[in-house]
Amino acid sequence: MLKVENLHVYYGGIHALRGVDVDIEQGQIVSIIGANGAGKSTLLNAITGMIQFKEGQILFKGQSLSQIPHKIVAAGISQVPEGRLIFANLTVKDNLMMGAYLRKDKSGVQKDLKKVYELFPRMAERIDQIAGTLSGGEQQMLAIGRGLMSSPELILLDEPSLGLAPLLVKTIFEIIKDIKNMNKTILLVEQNAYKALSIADKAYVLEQGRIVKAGTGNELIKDPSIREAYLGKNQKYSESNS
Amino acid sequence: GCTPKPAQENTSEPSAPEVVKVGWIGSLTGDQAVWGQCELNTVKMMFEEINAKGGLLGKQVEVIGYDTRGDAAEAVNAVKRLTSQDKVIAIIGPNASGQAIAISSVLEEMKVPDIATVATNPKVTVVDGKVKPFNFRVCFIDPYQGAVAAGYAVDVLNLKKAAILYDVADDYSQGLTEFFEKTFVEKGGEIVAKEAFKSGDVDFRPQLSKIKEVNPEIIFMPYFFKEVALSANQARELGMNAVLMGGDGWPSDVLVEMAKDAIEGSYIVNHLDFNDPEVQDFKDAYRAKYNIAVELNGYMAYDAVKLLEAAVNEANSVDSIAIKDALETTSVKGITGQISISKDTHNPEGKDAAIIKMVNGEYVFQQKFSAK
Amino acid sequence: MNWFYIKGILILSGINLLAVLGLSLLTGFTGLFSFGHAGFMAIGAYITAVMTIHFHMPFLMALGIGGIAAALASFFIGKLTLNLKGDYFCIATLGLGEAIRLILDNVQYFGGARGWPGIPLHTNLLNVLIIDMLGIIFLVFLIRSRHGRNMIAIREEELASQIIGIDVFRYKMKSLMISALYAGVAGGLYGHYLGFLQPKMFQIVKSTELTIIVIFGGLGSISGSALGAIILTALPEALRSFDKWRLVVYGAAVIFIMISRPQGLMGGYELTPSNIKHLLFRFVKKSKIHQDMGGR
Amino acid sequence: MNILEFKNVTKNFGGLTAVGNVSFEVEKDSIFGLIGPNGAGKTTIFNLITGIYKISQGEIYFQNHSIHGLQPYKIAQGGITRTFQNIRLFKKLTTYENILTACHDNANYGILDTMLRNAKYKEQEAKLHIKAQELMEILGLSSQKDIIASNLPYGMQRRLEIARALALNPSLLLLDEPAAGMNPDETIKLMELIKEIRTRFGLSIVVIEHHMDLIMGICDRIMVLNFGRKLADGIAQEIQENPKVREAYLGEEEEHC
Amino acid sequence: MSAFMQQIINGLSIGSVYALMAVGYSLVYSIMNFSNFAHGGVIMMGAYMGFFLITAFKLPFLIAFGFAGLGTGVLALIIERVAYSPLRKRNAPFLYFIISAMGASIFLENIVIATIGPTFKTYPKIFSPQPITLGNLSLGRLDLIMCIISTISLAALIYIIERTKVGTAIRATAYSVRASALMGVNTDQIIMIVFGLGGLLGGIAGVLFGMKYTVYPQIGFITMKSFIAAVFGGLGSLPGAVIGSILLGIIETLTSGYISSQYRDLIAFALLIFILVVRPIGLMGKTTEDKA
Ligand SMILES: Nc1ncnc2c1ncn2[C@@H]1O[C@H](COP(=O)(O)OP(=O)(O)OP(=O)(O)O)[C@@H](O)[C@H]1O
Ligand SMILES: Nc1ncnc2c1ncn2[C@@H]1O[C@H](COP(=O)(O)OP(=O)(O)OP(=O)(O)O)[C@@H](O)[C@H]1O
Ligand SMILES: CC(C)C[C@H](N)C(=O)O
Ligand SMILES: [Mg+2]
Ligand SMILES: [Mg+2]
Repeated sequence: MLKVENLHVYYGGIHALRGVDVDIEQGQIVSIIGANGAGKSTLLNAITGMIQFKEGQILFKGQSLSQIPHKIVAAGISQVPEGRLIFANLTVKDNLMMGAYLRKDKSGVQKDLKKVYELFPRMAERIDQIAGTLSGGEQQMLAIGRGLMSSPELILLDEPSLGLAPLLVKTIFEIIKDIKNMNKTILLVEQNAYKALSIADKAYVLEQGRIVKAGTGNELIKDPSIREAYLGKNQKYSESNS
Repeated sequence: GCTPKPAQENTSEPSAPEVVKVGWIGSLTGDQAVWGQCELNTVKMMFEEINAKGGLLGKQVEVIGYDTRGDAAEAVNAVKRLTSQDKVIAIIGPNASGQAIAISSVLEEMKVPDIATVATNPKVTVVDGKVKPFNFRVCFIDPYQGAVAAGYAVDVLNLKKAAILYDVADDYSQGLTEFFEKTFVEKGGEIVAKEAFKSGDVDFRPQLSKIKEVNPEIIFMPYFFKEVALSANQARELGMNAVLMGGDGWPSDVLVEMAKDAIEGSYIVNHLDFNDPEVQDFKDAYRAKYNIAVELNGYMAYDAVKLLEAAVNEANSVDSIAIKDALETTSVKGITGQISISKDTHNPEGKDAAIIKMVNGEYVFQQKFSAK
Repeated sequence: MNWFYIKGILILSGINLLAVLGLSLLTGFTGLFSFGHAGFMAIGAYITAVMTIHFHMPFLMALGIGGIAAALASFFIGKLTLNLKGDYFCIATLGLGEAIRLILDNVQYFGGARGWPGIPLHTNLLNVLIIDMLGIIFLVFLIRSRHGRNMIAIREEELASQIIGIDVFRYKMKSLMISALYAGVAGGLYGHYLGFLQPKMFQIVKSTELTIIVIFGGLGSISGSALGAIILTALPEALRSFDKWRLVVYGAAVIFIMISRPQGLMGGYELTPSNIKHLLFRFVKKSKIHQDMGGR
Repeated sequence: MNILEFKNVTKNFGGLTAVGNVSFEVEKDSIFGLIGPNGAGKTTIFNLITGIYKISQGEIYFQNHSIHGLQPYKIAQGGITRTFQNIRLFKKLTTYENILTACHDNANYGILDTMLRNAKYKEQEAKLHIKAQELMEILGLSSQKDIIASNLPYGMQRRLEIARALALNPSLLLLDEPAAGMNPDETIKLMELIKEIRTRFGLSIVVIEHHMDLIMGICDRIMVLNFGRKLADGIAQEIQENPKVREAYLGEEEEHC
Repeated sequence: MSAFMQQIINGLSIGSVYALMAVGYSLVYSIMNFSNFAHGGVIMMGAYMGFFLITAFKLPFLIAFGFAGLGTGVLALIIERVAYSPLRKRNAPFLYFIISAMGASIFLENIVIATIGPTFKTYPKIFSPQPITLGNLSLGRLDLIMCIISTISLAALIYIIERTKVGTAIRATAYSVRASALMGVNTDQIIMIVFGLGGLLGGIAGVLFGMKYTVYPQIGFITMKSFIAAVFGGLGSLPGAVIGSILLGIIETLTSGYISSQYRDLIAFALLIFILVVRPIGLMGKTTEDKA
């Protein structure tokens, strides 16, 4: 469904992505793991047109993808960005409605709105709160909810569990599975590598702007070098709870 | 070397006619641009005529005009450029006192005379009793104009209760106000209200409403025609019917266009009578050339050029210092009256003011009037 | 070009530069945007003139007093307004700048709106240059000290500045007072250059002119301010022969430079001695090569 | 001895009680964990301590002195600093400049000294420089010295926030989700780091985190907040076994793989 | 008493002029977060367009009015394209926008001086200059019209911004262009809408201003007052801009009427600063408490 080929991204002199290839099939969950600064967010931003790239290409459903953000959204790709980027000056409800900005099916929007409120009851309680005053985790819920509102075919999640309480982290991964069950495609970037790998159909390891490993989620979990570098030793909670 | 070089000696070669330069400064941009552009137009037109008639002492004249944006520091720069780089023999302008005062030190240093057009502040030519050697002008001064206005109001119109509305941020307006008030009170009149606004304002109703309460017989409005038109209209809207009076900031076709009815019956202290047969030629020529009516400054610039021409002829030289010396004694018949410069003040002495009344949207000459 | 004329432009650039340096500290380094600096210049100009004319004080001393008077005025103004944020502060300064002018218009002791001629012509290229040099050196020293760093921190992130123990209000005050001091001295020089003072000279236009120079030169760059002051004072002179089209071209030039170099001329970079050495070194090396080639 | 005491502190936002009648003590030299569901009021507690929010009711004592109504900078100078959940670095300054700026309180030369560039200025500036270098080394930021803060990867930005806070020689350090955005491996390194700086600088630390490994691994005491109220408090084991905490926050244990 | 009432009417009349200008200005401010000093130039151009459409092209008033609004809308878009959009693309800080705007306003003012000329122009009398009189009080017809028009445009704007989808997108874009783009918003288009609307309002203000007073190249200077009024009313709040304008008008009038016209601006400013000291976000500004 989405094919990234030989992608190079530069920030001025910094060569952040050095020829990345990623292949995502319809209905899959694809996870990308990697250390801080590996270039994970850069990859997602390049796909959604938030960063312009000079070399390589991105194909969506076999066609070359535009580099203009709103056209990409219209094509059916949405992103839950790192650092949330919620509209701090709008109310919770308006934030969610912004997610559905391009949608024309009013009833569908209402249905999805209800679903978001079900997933995050806290959002329902705070419909009219100005989003900037939400707590960090509440903002994260809002960002995810907003991403769901656009009802995309492909959703890119950049560290969705960041700043969420353990219980909620579980919920988030449940939601990701739910989304998949709706026959949607997910590209997931997560620090919580264990969880990310365990739900992934396919996973990539990104190091210093290069894909160094790829495989199914299970293969990678078992890979000792991955365990060493990303899963941590003697980690009780990261493998179980959070 | 930073010693100023005197103007080139005249080593006449008959084959190529020599060119001398005359400078002009004033506002071509900014809110005073109306007056500046008219002056520069006039000066250029006059010298074209002079050149056509053979030039100054046989030399062709090139006019170099620089914009000052109405800013004193810019005026200083412009005069520095005119005197040092362009090497003009004399300068005409500027059209406001602030700039005319600021340039005098440069004039003195470079020894080039300047003839101001409508800079009416006394300090343009005289400070602390001392006359500035290189500053001259062709207009009468604020104290005189203020006194004429007050004198005419009390002595001729017999109006004893006056209100003043003035522009507190404008030097010209403050000057006229001061001297109008002084003379008016000396002559036994009473100033019942004195209200101010600030340059750029367009609404004067608060001040006018206040003036209305004290019911003056005459309102003195010493400022420029845009504000005059607006304030006169607003005064009438508020139901005030006092006589209005103003100075040389008033005369303009635009004033009539904007406030014909409101200023009906008002009095203006002016430099000349626009209907004087002698000025018609100039008026028509200007309109023919520029397709726009000449403003008051045009007449003053006309006289400044006339004065300069006379001085050059009298000095029989285009040397700046010689011109300056000649200016001190020159007397010439200008369009606004006889211009006889006084050696002690560098002002034109004995120039009567022309009192104008607005009748049916026309500037109708009443009489010549002089203070005291 | 004639030296007499150029000298005049240089003196005016130097005076503008001094005011711009002050404003640069406030706007470029502390992040406060003022529209009232012409007001501080006015205070400096009039007080300095009073000192030289009525108290027969030596010029440099009078300049100092003029500067201090402006700084004092800014202290009271700052007390009232420094807690305001962004444009609110900007408007407050605009209002106060205009208020200062309005008072001067009304004070007949100083000649009111009609102005004050006959101020001795003490300003010359030498004293302007020396004062500018001192102004630059002091500003550089300040910026590279903990005081300057604290001001920059406030510009970057006010809340975080508080959390690392910076007394934001006090540092804003320091910055404002120093910048008013600069403006005041610049005003003193200005009056004694023109020999004439009039409140009209210190309109909002003057304030915005200073701000344009600071941003044009590059926020947070002292050498940018210096370059900006010289270029933008000289530009209108260069455009003189355009007469009524002059400001049209000026306006277009301002836009053009902002959009083609949106970080300003220097954009936060400085011409430091080491940078210059670097440049010179390269230049020397190049010319050496040239010489070598020529020798052969 | 207690370095920080909360006595019946309440903070309301309009109708919402973000923190309701909360009391607790932080012992000197200890690491104190603050956990709870999203929106429980943890960050608000930090904002109250650092003077960014004014308390509605109650009293906060730092080293036995009330800090009620003090300006944030005063509190910081008094020895409490923090990091922010939503990173707030001096974005356009480099790593080094961020830290150096924060060192300012270690010097006391005045503006006159800078004008003269006298010995006092030079000595103290040199000291500040050394201090900044040292902090960069401790936090592993030396290789990023000249990188503009906003271009640092997320994890590095968090470290830089800690370095900047330490520059003030605080006696109480508040960390708001320092491990957010770090992977488990990096989190472990961060745990070591926190322990190290505690001993090295003789600090007391309050840390908010959702990474239970970190909290359970390093905290001497833990308090759990829920809906602005205290739900539990105790040592790690007590908290883990507390059914109310499990229900509201941790969730039931999953089977291992 | 009637004198006092008259002064209040005077104040309302001046205030509604400020308000009409402030609405367009404030709209752009609330979205773009910078003071669009070119707005004064746009208003001035509106006044000239209206004037020439009525006098030279002999168009009926309402049509001229419409075309002038359209013209300034386009002008505002051009300014956006030329002077701001390149800055936006590079994420320049707001100060640069302000300088660019100042450049634009210098340009506009002087291009009028250089081409059309510096003299003032007067609109033909369309409404009777005879005021409506109530006993001793008089109220200009044009004042009334201006009041009505500012109210209508304010209401329309508030409706658009608060109630419509485009409005939400406008507010979202105001906060973050980046995030809005991620939602599928064509942010360029939104910004064009905002500037176009702002220009349209500027044109309306310009024509009415020109009719009430006169047309001249320095009209833009008056917008300084509306800028002050908008700040005073609370930046970014449209009703704030209007209320601030009306209040500023009344304060100014009462000051010249009852305290001192010489020191009017001084006292008015002192009052404004006093209010800002007490309430640093203006009358209706939103508190954006910094949440750590
Ligand atoms: N705007 C920018 N300008 C310059 N360099 C940048 C910029 N954004 C990111 N970088 C650099 O690009 C590299 C990749 O950054 P990226 O944000 O993609 O990493 P990441 O894998 O998402 O890390 P994290 O886990 O911290 O989110 C890093 O070295 C970072 O410093
Ligand atoms: N300035 C404010 N105005 C209104 N409500 C606020 C404000 N600040 C915080 N709140 C609310 O107070 C509650 C507590 O917020 P706080 O930021 O302290 O949560 P938290 O415990 O840090 O959560 P998280 O783990 O998600 O960061 C939240 O519901 C939040 O929406
Ligand atoms: C144009 C003028 C009437 C100028 C005025 N007389 C002055 O001295 O400034
Ligand atoms: Mg990332
Ligand atoms: Mg929090």
